[in-house]
Amino acid sequence: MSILIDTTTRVLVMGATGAEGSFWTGHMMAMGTHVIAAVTPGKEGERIGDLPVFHSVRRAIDARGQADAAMLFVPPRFTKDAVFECLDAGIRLIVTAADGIPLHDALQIRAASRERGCMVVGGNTSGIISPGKAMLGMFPYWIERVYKPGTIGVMTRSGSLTNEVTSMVVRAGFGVSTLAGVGGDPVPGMRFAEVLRLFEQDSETEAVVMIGELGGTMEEEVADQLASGAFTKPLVAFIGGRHAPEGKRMGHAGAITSGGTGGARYKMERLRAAGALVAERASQTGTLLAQALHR
Amino acid sequence: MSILIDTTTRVLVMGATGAEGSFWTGHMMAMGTHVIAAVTPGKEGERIGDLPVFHSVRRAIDARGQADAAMLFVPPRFTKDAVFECLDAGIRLIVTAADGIPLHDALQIRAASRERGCMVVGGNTSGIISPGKAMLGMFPYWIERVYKPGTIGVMTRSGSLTNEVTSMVVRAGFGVSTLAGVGGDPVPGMRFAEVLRLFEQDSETEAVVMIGELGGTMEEEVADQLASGAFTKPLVAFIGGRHAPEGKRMGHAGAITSGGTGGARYKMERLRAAGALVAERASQTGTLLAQALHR
Amino acid sequence: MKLHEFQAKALFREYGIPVPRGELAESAEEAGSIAQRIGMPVVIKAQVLRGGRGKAGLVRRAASPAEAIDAARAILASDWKVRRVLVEQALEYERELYLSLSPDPVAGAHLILASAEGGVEIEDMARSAPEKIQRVRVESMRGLMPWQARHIAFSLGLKTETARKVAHIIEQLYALYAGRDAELAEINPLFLLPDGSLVAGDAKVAIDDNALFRHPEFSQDSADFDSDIAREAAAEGIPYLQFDGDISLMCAGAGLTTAVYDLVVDFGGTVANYLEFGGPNYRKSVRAMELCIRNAPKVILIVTFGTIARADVMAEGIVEAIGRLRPACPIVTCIRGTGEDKAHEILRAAGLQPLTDTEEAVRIAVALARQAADREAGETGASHGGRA
Amino acid sequence: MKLHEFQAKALFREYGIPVPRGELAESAEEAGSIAQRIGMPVVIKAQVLRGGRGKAGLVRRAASPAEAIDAARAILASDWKVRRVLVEQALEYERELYLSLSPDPVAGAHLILASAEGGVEIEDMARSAPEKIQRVRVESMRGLMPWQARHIAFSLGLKTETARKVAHIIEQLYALYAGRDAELAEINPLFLLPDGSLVAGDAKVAIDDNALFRHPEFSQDSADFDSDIAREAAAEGIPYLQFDGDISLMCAGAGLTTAVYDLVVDFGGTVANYLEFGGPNYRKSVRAMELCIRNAPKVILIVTFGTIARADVMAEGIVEAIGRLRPACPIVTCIRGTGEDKAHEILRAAGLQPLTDTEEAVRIAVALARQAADREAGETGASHGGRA
Repeated sequence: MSILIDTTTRVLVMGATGAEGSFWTGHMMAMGTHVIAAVTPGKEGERIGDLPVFHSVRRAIDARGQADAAMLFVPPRFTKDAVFECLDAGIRLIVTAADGIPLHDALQIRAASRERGCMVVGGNTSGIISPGKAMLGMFPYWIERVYKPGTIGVMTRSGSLTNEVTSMVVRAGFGVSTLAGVGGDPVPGMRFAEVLRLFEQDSETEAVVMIGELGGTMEEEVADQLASGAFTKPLVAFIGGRHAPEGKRMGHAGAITSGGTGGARYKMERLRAAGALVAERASQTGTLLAQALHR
Repeated sequence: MSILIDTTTRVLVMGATGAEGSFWTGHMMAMGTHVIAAVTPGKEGERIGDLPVFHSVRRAIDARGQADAAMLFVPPRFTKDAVFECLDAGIRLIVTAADGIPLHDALQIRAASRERGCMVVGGNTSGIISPGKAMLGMFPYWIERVYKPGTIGVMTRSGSLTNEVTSMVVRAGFGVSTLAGVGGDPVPGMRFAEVLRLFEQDSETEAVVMIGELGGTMEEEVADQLASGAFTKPLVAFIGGRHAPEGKRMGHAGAITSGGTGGARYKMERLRAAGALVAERASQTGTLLAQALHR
Repeated sequence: MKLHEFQAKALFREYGIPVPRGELAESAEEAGSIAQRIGMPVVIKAQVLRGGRGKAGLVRRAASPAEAIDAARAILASDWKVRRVLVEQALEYERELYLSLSPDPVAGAHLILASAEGGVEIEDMARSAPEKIQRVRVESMRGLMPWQARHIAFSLGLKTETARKVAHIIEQLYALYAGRDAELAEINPLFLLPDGSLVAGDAKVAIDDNALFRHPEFSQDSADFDSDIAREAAAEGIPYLQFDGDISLMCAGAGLTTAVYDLVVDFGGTVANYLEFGGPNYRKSVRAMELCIRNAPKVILIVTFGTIARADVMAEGIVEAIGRLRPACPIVTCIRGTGEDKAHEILRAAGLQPLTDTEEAVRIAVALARQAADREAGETGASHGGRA
Repeated sequence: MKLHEFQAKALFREYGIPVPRGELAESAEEAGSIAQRIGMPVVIKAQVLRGGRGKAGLVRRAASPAEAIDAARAILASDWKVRRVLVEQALEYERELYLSLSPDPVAGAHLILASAEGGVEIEDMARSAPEKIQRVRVESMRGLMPWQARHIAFSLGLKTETARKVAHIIEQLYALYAGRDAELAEINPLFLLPDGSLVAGDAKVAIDDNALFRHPEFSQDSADFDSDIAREAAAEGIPYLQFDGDISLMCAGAGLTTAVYDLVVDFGGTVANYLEFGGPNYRKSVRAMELCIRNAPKVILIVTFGTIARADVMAEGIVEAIGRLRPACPIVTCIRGTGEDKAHEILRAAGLQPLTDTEEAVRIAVALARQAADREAGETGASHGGRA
């Protein structure tokens, strides 16, 4: 099976009664995702299509059985509470789309998920998708053009840029096993290194594309992983922000450097030294992938 | 070996530089306890006899090697912090003598020690002693009269009463393998049931004397343990407060009942029904023990 | 430290938990004028810490200021020694709910209990209809999460808007409980009014004595003690309980004192007071005996078995106390533990018999108390007939 | 949101962290009279958010009010656009320490860094002498424990009394950092004075923008923006960065915009501004283009590849913006994603060429900017000689 999700993953959606939440919940289901319940306090008894709504995660699980994963369309200031509601209910994979989670909340989310061995993907992410199987998040419905099923694992900090890069991957004749958006925040719940560990073990993934950018240390951690031999498949990396001026936040909250570390160039050097194929420009991704897989 | 401590247990003492702390630390060492360091912030470089003092637990361990246990002579309002300092340093057995730990602090201590699988004994306890081997706490130096080495495990919520009861045990010809004072607080860090589990596994313990009292549910938990067959050795119990009026706190913070549960009589009935030998009066303890062990 | 209802309700106000309009009165007249100001009908409630005031007729409804005065007068005149009454608007309600926060010692957590059927004792409901009680455990390191308050509120089967209000009250009650180191915070009943609003009908809050140093805003009120002696003992840090029997217990160690109490009752005696002068108080023999004597006991029974509390020091103190206080009643001593040989010498030198067996000491004390009672009965000419 | 030194020091005062006496001045004269009041010597410090003010000569010492006036005048006249200076007593110190709190994203914790050798950049010290830095990780759910503050303070090799004070300052700095949702709280240097007291020489505090809703006391000060346009963009919620090049980026998606920025520079162009109108702002084409035009760019480059941000909606907005704003410069569009076929129709109908390849779009934009520059150069008679 693919990493993180597949057709059997039992999914609960929080915030599915809002306009955006209900649109994407419908789309998730249309793509084959096995959504078992929606949770919105005060709306128990209502339905979204066939989907029953419950007051709380615990009530949803009591009625519908345990959920494997949760998709959160919940505003940033309520995200910490929603994540803990899911963690406390024993849900082991949580994806949160919220853009703007307070930093200290994000740190607590990260700490709690690590402590319990659970995975929280995001915030500020489009989510995760295993094309042809399941989706937790908001990926295009013109999906076949950029998210064709295949054997390339993709992990990314971006949204639009991922559409751009992945379309290159598809144009080069490849498809995607799973795409995991770890999000653009300075404190993502799940880090590249953790996704990569799953890709390493995934028999359906032949190679991985990482779409990184300046700021933080996630790409450096991946370089360490490669250097230590913990990841053995080909890795193609694209790192945005090569020319970003120091001290400026480039859009994503996490895309900022100071004091010389965390720069895109530094990351690229570390990755190259560790054996990754590093694209200077997004357009090179497909070529490098073909080269890596000897096609 | 005895439960919890023996001659090889490496012990660190916090608050050993105070008058009471230094007296009992000296006594602990005189009884064979392997004390490796004392911790008092601001006193690093000083010595208590041969014992070096350090600013913090971590600094003590860095200098002297890992400690197995810690004895805390620390005032109640600083006890939570001291316990966490020990837990964070990986110390797995902590005894705290403090009488008057705030309830909410005690709850956090209990939660943290459970989460980490560590044991915090107390507060409001004389501590633990394995006569002839080691002591963490404050037991009489005229010890041979009431704490002769032997094969009876003792667990208790009291201090003076324990001297009384244990002297009966010795008078009846028995001795003590380990005595564990869980303390008189409403939220002890370690509960009777947890001590009993250790006595069950201890080859040096033939039978157990429990000195309980009204209030709380610790004695009921022991009754459950007996009833379920989880404890298979003879258990003699004495429960104080048979005539205590409802709603009055009988000395110990934990010795209070309300609403009919937790009364001494109820506990005695539960224990008898589960197979314990229950003394009406402390003086019967020795006789019941002899009866249980067929001597 | 238990708070009075009016104190607990002041805290509720501080934390935004709605309470009925109400004021405290110390006289029947004051109660009348408060009733006038608040508007009819009102409830007059005795401010006492003992349970069972309802059954004792100490909570009364009044439909007019005159009725309020009568009700308050009756309550203030009861043998419960009521000093103050709370005069509160009487609310018409649709439903009574229950909410509480208390510790869970096994888990090291806090426990929220809630029920859509309040107004009864929660212990009774826990036995008779446990399924009507919702429970949520709050991790003590993490504190209450908003989802927990919502989950419990929405599981009570209330309307959405009511459930939201209950969730808010749970959050506020937790804030009070955690912020003030409470060992209990209970709203029973929590009234649901016809207009959909929620109001705390009663308020029970107890603050952890061991955490009072963090909350200088609370001070033990003199009305909260069983007696003046109890108040003085508390000021001295000496554990003390007032009873009305014959034998003053002056012992060291909570567990031992409790066991001695049991033996006194077993052997047919009665206790005048429970007093511990062990632990940090073992040098306070004089003060301890002074407090005991105030009860005019028939016997003072001293039992100790101390480790840190040295027997010789206590014995010296006892001898000094006898010299200074010259108690009218006999004194029975059973002092053991650290320094006991020296202690026994000291006692013997003062003409006391140093016993070493607790049961023997209690039997002697009970016998002496009985002799004294018989003597008194003889002196007053009354007969105790049946007593042996 | 970075705070100015004077704002951070006001917070320090609130949390009981000692700071030098000082006041804020908006003119040289005011600086002089503050210096008079405080007493000599003083330090005059530019209140700017950019780093490196020391090296730029924007921190000056003055031994008299007259010197203070001169120093303030020089600072206020610099090309750093300084609006305010902090006039502070200049302290004689024995030693400079370092303290900071910042997040540890991998552990989901907070990190305390401390050194007995402050006054230098911590990053430099981390490279050159990492053993001089003490680190303690603070669990984010539990918060700082007092023992952690003590351990780190006592591990700095200071005297006992000094270490106790450092421990206290660590606790207070953590209280500020946690209580105000800071992403950084730093004291560098922390002066140790000859009398043994500790005073924060500088103060760096940045508040998490995402948590400002919990802290209404902070408001973005107009002086904190690179430009008026940046301030207006922030008010609109549009991510914006001011540069001084030729090409206005009007893109959707942070990652994509950053990648386009890289390509512009790769291909020899320069950026006038970074602007994102994706995400929640994808209906704000008119406002976005208005902001771009204010930079008088030589080209507006629009690149999108949206999922939720619908291409057709953005295209419509762009056409409307062009109609209303009539930009003087050419516009390059590369709009893809949800609804792109319709978007391309809309653009074509408005006379725009819908590109679909990002690199091609950037190359065209760079070429157009160069043509415009060459044209301007020709018009003004200046020659760009070497440029191809």
